[in-house]
Amino acid sequence: MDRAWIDGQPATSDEALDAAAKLLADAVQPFVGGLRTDVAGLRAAFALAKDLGAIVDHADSATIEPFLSALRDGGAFLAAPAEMRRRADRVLVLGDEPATIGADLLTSLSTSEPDLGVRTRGSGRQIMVLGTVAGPVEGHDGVTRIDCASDDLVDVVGMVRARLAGRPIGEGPLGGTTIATIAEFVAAAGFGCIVFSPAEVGALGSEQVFGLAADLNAETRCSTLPLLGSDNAMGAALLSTWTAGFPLRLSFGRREAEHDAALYASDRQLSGAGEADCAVIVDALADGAAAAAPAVALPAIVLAADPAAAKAAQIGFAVASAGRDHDSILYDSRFGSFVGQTAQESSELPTAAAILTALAERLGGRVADAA
Amino acid sequence: MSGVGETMVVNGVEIDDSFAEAFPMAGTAIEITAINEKWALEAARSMTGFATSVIACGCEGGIDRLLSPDETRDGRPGVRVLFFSFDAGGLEKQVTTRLGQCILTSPTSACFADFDGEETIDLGNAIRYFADGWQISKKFEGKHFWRMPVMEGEFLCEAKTGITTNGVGGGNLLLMARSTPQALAACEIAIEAMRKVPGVIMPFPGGIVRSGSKVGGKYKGMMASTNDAYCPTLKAVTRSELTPEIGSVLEIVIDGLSAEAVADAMRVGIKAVTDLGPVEGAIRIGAGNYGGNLGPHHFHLKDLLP
Amino acid sequence: MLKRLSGGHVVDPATERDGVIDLYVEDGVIVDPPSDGRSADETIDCTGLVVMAGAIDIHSHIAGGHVNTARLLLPEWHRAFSSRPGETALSRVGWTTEETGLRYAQMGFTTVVEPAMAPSSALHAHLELADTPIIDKATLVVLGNDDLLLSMIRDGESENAIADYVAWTVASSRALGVKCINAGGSAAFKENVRKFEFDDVVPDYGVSSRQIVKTLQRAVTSLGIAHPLHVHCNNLGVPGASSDAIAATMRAAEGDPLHLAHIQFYGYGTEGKRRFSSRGRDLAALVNTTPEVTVDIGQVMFGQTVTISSDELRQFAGRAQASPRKSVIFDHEANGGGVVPFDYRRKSFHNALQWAIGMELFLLIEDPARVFFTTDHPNGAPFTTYPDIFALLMDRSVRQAWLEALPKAVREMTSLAEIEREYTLNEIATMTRAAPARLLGTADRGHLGAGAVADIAVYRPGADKAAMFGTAAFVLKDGEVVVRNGAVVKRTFGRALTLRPEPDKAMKARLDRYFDDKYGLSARWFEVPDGALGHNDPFKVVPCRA
Amino acid sequence: MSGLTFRKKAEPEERLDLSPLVPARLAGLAAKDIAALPIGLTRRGLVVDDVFTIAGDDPAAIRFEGGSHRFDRIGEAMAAGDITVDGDVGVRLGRAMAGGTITVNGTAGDDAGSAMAGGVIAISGDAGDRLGGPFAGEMTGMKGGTITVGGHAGARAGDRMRRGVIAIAGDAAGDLGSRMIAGTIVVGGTTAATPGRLMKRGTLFLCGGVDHLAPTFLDNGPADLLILKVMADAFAEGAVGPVPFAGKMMRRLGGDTAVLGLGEIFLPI
Repeated sequence: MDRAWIDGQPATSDEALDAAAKLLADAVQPFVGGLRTDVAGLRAAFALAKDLGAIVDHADSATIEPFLSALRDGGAFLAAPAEMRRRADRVLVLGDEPATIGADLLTSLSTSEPDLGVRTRGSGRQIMVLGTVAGPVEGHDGVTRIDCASDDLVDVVGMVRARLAGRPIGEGPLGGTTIATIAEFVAAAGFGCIVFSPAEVGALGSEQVFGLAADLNAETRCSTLPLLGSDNAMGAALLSTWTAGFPLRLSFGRREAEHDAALYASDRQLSGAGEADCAVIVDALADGAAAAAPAVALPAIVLAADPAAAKAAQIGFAVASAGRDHDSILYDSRFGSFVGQTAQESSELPTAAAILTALAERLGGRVADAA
Repeated sequence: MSGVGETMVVNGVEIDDSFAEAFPMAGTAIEITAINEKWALEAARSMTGFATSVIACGCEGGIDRLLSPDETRDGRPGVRVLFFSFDAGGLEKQVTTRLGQCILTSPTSACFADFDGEETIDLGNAIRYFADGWQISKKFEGKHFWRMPVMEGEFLCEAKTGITTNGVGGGNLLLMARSTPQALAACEIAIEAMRKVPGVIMPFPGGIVRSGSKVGGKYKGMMASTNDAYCPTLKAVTRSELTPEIGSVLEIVIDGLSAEAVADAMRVGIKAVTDLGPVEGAIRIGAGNYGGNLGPHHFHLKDLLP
Repeated sequence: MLKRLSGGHVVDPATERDGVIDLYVEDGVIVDPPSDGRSADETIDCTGLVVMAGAIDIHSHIAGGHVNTARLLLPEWHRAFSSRPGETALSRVGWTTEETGLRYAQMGFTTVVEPAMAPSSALHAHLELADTPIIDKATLVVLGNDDLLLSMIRDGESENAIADYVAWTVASSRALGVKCINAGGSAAFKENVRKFEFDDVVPDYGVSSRQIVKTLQRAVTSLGIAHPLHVHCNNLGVPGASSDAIAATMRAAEGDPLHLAHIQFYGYGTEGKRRFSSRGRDLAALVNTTPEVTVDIGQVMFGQTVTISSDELRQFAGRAQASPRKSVIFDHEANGGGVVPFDYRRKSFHNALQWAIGMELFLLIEDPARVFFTTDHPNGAPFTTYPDIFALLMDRSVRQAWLEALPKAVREMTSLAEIEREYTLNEIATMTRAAPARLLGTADRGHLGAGAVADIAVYRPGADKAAMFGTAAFVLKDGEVVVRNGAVVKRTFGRALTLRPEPDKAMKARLDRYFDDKYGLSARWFEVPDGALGHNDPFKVVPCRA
Repeated sequence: MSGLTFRKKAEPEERLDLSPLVPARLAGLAAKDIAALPIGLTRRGLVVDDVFTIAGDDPAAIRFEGGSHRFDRIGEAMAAGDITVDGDVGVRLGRAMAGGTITVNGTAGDDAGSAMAGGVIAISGDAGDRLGGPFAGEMTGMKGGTITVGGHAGARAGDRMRRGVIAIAGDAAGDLGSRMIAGTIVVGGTTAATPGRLMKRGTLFLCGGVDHLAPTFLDNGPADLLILKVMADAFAEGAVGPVPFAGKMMRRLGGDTAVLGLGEIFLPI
């Protein structure tokens, strides 16, 4: 079985590594992206990126950017899903995306009851969905749905906040009575929980939702469960933060990490509109391709669990799937942190971390120092 | 009172070789505008009412002049008013109290700073809380305004105004005549001329004070009392400054944003009185002082002759 | 390879040495001088220099979920975000794991304890620690607001069962000890309780803070865990109530070891017109007469910082003073927590008095073996302020200069000006080396006797103590020179010191069921797997007491 | 002395950090020292001389002859002096500037006037996103000064603005004046959806109308306010220039009541 390719032709790993090292050494502005791998792969990718002075981003970081942006701009009340399962007596689900990206969570919440707390235990759980679909909670006891388009969510949450504060509200997507019903629902919770997708409502919308939770905590308890489209991107952002001080979308061009959520975004760099002239792309997860893989307009070194993807690249390596083919550490939003995942299959393929480390060794430290 | 040396005579009016002794004051100017001149004047008169003497009123204030629409900040008719007090703190307290009671309340009014000074006192800053949280601060092009919603609409008020601590209070002329109508005629013609001088006010009613005072008195606690040396009815029984033919004395007190302005006003006043002559008006012009040891500004009449 | 550190003034209270002595290092440990006349392969001339064991910081929030959240929350403090000249409020702070390790090493610190690791973020904390170069590290795992412990106490379960649960938690999370943070307070806050005293009970459990602390203290003792239960008391920072809480907790030690963290935040009275006063003198006296307790200070220093705590209740209350005005409050299982930026201002009466109270405690607690050198990094101040604190403790004139810069009202509220004590080098070495090693039960460090790991800090003595302790002349880590003249010359990776109590099988099975049934989580997720950290041999196991 | 001029040699392949090229940092430097200043963002380590020909000698008046969308951070933290760019500029134009004047005869990238505290930025063409806004995590955007844009502005212009004036002659993209704390924004063209979201205070003049307003803005009806005239007159005489609301009565809306609700939006009647 072939494991490495140069221009679509099978090559030995050594040949491919040599070719990749040359490509990177000649590049002015490398990009290290994809990053769909485990913690070991991320560490190796960051080490390589530092050596190369590369721009770094994750393929799916667009799905977490609105969350990170709102968090760092205004702070937040954040909950762990497992605690909300035991604690929240009223859950407000905003929008349509939770029904898909949060289906497991919603199912878990709709099939359990709060069992902790005198304020919450024993009264069962009510779930109110503001959206066009209720998804997995459709028809469950205690579930109500108020029809609301995605585009109207931020306005509606704003109206609820105004209502709770006793400030006036104009004509909006939902009537005053409905707004009052929603406000009453969250205000009367023993422990309320707001479930939403930051990508669906945007950074400003996320700030609106965090603001609602903050308003409620003046008198009662409430927290939020932002659903992120990509656990893997979130894990990469966390690792990036402790490694470089910033969550992804950064450049090591001048050694010290520099962050710019627009300039260093994956799409921009890979499309050729950015400054990168060469890319290293890691796509080593078992769960298929990135959410929205952009066309790659750059010479690319691809480390992929899918051999076809590796073969299609200028230089490609077939690598093992993190979490499936080898023991891995991966971020898991159900837990709200990193978890160890044991291999389900054995694989002869090298890990992404191994290839990235071999590549860094071939380059022999910071490329700029050699120049 | 002293310093009367050789008298000078201009157009038959005797002018004492005396001087007006004046004091530094903190002073400021503000511009009050309104929908028309009538309401600008109403507001200005209200604000400058009961501001004759700093001793009892806390400040001395008056109208400097009317402003035409092309002179004002908002293109409406306006009035420039001046206020003077002992110090910046006293000035601010009086101006802001009057601003709150007389300008904020007056229909269609707006209030702007009209003096550039390094030191400032609050205008709108001090009264903005009347708007109960609805006040709006706007800063642009180096200016700072407060907008206060009121029943009529919105009161626009500049946040601060500059002040001078080189203002002068207590410039004065004593116009002595054979009779009260003559003294009053001299004063009125002088005031009319002096009002054209920018940067000064004559804070007493109509610009004129009949009860000129000396410092202190025989009763405890009196800071000022009647100037018996110039009271015609006491000519013989007190150490009078008056000659027998003088039957009535009136005084004009002048405050100005600078000593030059006060001097200009006095000069203009003297000219008006001498032009009027002794038959219709005053026969003698004097000035009040305290011997020259109390106030740093000495406006010698002989230097101000027409 | 045999290394000799020659001619240095060795200050090593653990071995009662204080004089010019040559030290020998081989295979990463300190050895006796060779008896066979063998000469050293390498000599490091320490003539005129002060030689101490590597320093140990027992309480510094350097890794884990909340620390990383602080980084996420405050990108504007990253150097790269500021305009030139590139100084931000926290640009001197070890903001990344890499900088943390390097900056500690530069000051001669070689072991640092992350004191607040939630069981659910143990793996995350260890991942960060594994990326923190040079220094060895350890963690304390947090219990005391978790449903299971509270339920076990409520249900009257046996001390053995509770000890088994604690042992499982310590073993899974690879901790070196157990910490208890506002025992019951976070759990109560989830019930919308906003004030929680030592004898208040958590709604729904009927268990008081006192019961939780005593239960955990007994479990820690019975498991032979060397480090006493590490307690963050109730009512942190609340004038009056804080000092009541710590006094009550200290009395509840009842003769058994107990460690009380960052006690500066509990030295607050309600006297004076601002209803804020120093109870430093009383608190120090209580520590002096309660020999079974140890404390660390949590000194406040002036400037921008960020508070990071698993005391969710108090962090929630602190949101009102957040500067900048943004904060993150977590409702996690068990403790949760909060990240609240804070700016301690020298001109603020409250902040300046906080500084003075910390100093009073440092100077009035008599035994340097029972008081530890901390800022509760970054809560009271970033650890990069340590050199200044050394100078303040060792030089009365430095204190005087600081005092004179404070508001007059503060100088009237503190007895600091009258305190003449100046810490000696020996006392510094006791407080930062010998005593912390004893407190943590890590016999292989904190001293320079044969057999100790060759973690050695060599300082250039001088009148300016801040300069002396700010940049070490040499630092050896496991026998390798890693710092020379204050600059890192070699990056090594230290290990995590852990306990490995053998968890009880029945408890393990019970926890598998518990987490699955109650939370829908796998108990396995709380474990830090051996291969997770990307280094060979990432742990060093410290034995429990027999 | 003649103004210091940086003449572009060729279009740069990488982004350039031109923040060293401000008056205060160039004062007293010899031409060869200026030529050696590092400005590249990649490991290549580009210096001024690689990109520009230098002429002139007065650093108080700097001119870039020829611009590029990769000329980043021009005028950063500038406190005094003049910078003129004949061409486009990249991101972060005049970030954190405190005084002086920057004139761009072209377009500007994202984050122009980010967190500026004073001075004037005049952009003849379009501006990118977050004009006069904050950087990630910063609590305030523009804190003073004036920005004028001859063309259109990108999303979230005036985000977290606290003081100063932004005048956009063309259209404004989404979420203009979001989270505004105070200050004034004037838009001559049309404004895309939901200006003023989460604004606490501040004033938006949307002279060309708006696509959609949040329901947490309430219409107070037409208002003939003195401030409109006073502002328009002051702008006309100052750096902003004539504004389209001069002499007009406008409709005044208040919001965002989701938060404090003390901001205001003026719309044409």
